[in-house]
Amino acid sequence: MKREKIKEELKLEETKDGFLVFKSSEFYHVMERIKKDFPYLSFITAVHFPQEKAFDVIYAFRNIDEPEIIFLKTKIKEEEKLPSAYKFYKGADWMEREIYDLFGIEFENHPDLRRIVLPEDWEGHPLRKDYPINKAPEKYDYRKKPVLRRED
Amino acid sequence: MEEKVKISEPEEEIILNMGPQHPSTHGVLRIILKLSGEKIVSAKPDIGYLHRGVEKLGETVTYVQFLPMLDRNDYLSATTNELGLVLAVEKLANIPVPERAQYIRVLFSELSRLASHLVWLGTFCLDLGGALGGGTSVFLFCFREREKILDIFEKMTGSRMHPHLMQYGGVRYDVYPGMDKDVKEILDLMEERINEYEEMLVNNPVFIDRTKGVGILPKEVAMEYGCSGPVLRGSGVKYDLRKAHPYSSYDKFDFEIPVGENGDVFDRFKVRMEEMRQSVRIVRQALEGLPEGPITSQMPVKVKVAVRTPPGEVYTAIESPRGELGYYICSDGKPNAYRLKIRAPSFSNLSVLPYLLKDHLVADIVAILGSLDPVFGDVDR
Amino acid sequence: MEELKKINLEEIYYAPLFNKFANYMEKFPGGGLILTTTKKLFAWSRKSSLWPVTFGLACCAIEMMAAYASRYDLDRFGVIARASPRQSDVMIVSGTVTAKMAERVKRLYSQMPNPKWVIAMGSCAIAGDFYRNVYSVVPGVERVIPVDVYVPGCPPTPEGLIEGIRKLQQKIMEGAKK
Amino acid sequence: MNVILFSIIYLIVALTIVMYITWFERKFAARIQNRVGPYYVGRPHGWLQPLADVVKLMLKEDIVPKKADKTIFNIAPPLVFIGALLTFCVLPVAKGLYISDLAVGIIYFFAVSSLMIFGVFLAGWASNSKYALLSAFRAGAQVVSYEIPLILSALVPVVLAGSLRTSEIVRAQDIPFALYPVFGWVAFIIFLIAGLAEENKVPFDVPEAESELVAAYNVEYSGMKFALFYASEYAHILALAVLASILFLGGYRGFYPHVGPEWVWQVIWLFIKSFFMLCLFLLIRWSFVRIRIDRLLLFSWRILFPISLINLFLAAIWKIFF
Repeated sequence: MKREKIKEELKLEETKDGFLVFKSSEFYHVMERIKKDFPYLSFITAVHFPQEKAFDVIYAFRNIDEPEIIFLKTKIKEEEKLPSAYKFYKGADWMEREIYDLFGIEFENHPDLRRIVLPEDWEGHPLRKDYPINKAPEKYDYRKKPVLRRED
Repeated sequence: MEEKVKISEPEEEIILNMGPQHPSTHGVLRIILKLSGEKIVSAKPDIGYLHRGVEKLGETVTYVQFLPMLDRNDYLSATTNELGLVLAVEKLANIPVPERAQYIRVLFSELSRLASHLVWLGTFCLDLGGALGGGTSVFLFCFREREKILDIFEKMTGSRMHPHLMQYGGVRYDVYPGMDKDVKEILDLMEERINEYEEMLVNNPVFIDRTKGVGILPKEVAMEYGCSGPVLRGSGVKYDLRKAHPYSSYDKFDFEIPVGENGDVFDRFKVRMEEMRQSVRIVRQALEGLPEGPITSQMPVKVKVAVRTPPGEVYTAIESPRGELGYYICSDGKPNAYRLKIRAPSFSNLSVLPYLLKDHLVADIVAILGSLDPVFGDVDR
Repeated sequence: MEELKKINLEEIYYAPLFNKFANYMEKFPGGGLILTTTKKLFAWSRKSSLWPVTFGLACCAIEMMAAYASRYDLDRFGVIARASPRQSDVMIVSGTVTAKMAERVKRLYSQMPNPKWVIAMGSCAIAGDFYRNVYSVVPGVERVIPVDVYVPGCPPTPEGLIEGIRKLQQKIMEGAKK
Repeated sequence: MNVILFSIIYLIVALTIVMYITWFERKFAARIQNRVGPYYVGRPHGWLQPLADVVKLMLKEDIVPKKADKTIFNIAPPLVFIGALLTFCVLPVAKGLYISDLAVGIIYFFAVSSLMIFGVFLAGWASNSKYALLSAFRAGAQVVSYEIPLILSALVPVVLAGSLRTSEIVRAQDIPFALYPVFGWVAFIIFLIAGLAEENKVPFDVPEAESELVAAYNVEYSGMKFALFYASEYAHILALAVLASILFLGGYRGFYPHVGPEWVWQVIWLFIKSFFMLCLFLLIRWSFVRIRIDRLLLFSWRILFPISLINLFLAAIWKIFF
């Protein structure tokens, strides 16, 4: 199992659900090692913990030849930045932009870090836990705008 | 006619804004193109015109409430959407699934794969031929067949497109009497028609000319971008989650994974056509081997907090018609997810678009975009 | 926003030359009779060739496409899709309108020449459906552009859309009677 | 006076036919696609459909985009329409029934029908829309490439008949096709292909590619101006169908009993032949996929152009020696 090998080589901890935890300072080192055995980037996502003011960023990679999946996890503070995985996996481009858009995590060395699904002038990051579901900037808040009906 | 045409480079570049309202963007995609004459210098897709905040919604409503909303995500194959979440929650909460339910799930997943690929074939040809052109005919033929599949869905669940068939621990409806006859009729028809369409298109020199050697996606790039499904297989990677990590008793079925060679538009077309044939095969097996027994391990639930998961994290992925559709759930023991991430196949498949479009002609945009088969409910979520 | 509110029936039955002509006609004996028949003819021609702009947003767009396709065949009613908003009469808003899309919908609507109509297809376009509380969704397209006919359903079946188009045709014909 | 009256009748009949070609095409396409086509607007089979479309388009608001070049924007549609209508001048419908029997009839036909592309180009330029501009570029490139094979193939019957007059060409064909050996057949096929391309019809509709360029050069046109573009397109199809039947199928000549006035039979024969040509055009149009622009131009220059040139050359030699 390549996963076990990587776990031992990089001395990563494992959570009870099988996620390998690494420190964000070792990012490049870890990615370089992973790229060798897991060339397929499945997804990147984040989870917000408002009490701890922290994010879990989760990476999932696949090995195609011997079907296997590996999950990596790193914890960062809200104001912290994370290096971009674009250098290793081109697909990280859009995935990181999505996280930047919805969580507000910034990625260093990303080629084009803009909002991806929301308009450029949107305020706030909706998937953060302290963001209410129906909040929108005034310009885009159509709930308060009047209903238009034709006079017949 | 084989060699590439050299078009002399004009000095000025024009910027063309394609979409979001455009007949062939398969929904609401906007592409900002930088053109030099007819050649594309760079392409920047702009997505998010159908961003409905499904992930945020998944955190606020319970699992039971959330399931029907998922139908609207990848709206061409609603059943596979549900299947993904149902499997994830079942894995986290350890809910057993009777074998009959598993077979019904497979049966309807494959039927919706057929329906989805039919829509893809129709719209793909529509793009190649123009809405007033020869492509329209294939488009209408495909929709004619799709109606027949939707009739089964309607008879079974009451809804054509969004059946809400799955439930945690099984399925909500048993097969109705006489369904096997209905389905077999469609399968016989489909086998005939798939061959007919493929012959019609592959023997057309213009079609070959427009698709062969266009939009080549190498294996390594496809993997880096996280492409999955027919796009990955078209590039020659033999990888199918149904075989690699079998779920819902897919390991009991006998089918093959079609693979392409060059990774161009034509290969992706071929792979999808072959996949339709394999789907027909799987549906036949599922009908024949449908075991007796209960269809759900839990009573049909009306209470919205009926399903709870223990705290923990889980990720399951299934092979939807578009590729790897995964659900990552981070739970804190409540009847709703703390964080619900949908790993959308169309999102990753579409992200390869700027790479593919570069140095192609304007006319190739529609062919390449059509071959990726994005669904914007899935891309934007 | 203000401009859109002002729209009334006068503008819907837009025909500047005819309106000028109509003022003179009414003064002649029998002119009124001719006027009503001409009005009817105009309304008939409008209802008989409703050209929607090809504009699909989400799931409902697939059912809209199914309505154009062989089994339901909207062409029977003279409905054919045009790609350019300049040449279309009716906009079928099929799917969820998001905040990012709302401006485009409005712009598209303003690009259509008068007389023009809007059909809101599906629960999302009518009132936002599941998504009405979500940050990025417009709860009903009627907050952006005025709507003539609402077709409920999630998504409405093609038969539902056809019924909506029939209702719009009725509405156009009734407009001619006033 | 007679000529003017005749021209007016001729034009009205031609325009009515053009109107009904749109209806016929919709029905034709519907049959191919397992549909019904227009049905409810005027029973039976939606025969009032084109009328409703025309009246509606006339009543639509006329929009001129703010940044468009207004004069050129307004001139372009009538220019195209007039260009399409003028082509009918040299097309005889029966022996002695024509508006004008020009000595340079064929040349006149192609000269005037090129006016159309001129108008398309102006429309594309004046609309101030990039889609329209791209479409105009494509249309220009395509017409330059396909006009030459079209004219070269039309010259084959001219050479064989020894006249540029359309009536002379008809007279020279005692039995359709028999007049022309292989050259005529080759020329006929090239004429069909190049004619379709000249028409901007599928599979050569690259300037109008709806899935790429939305609605092409008429993307900004609404109401009656759009209707003019639409009508001229179909008028040009009709003109080409009639020309093809005159050049290659023996025009108004045919076998008929000598009962009643002769010209009625001749008109009927021409109608049947043109109708056949029209169906051929429509059949091709509704059963092929669009060709990409670069392949399209290459196809003309590398294949059609040399073949038509050699064909014309051989036809000329044959004419001299036999």
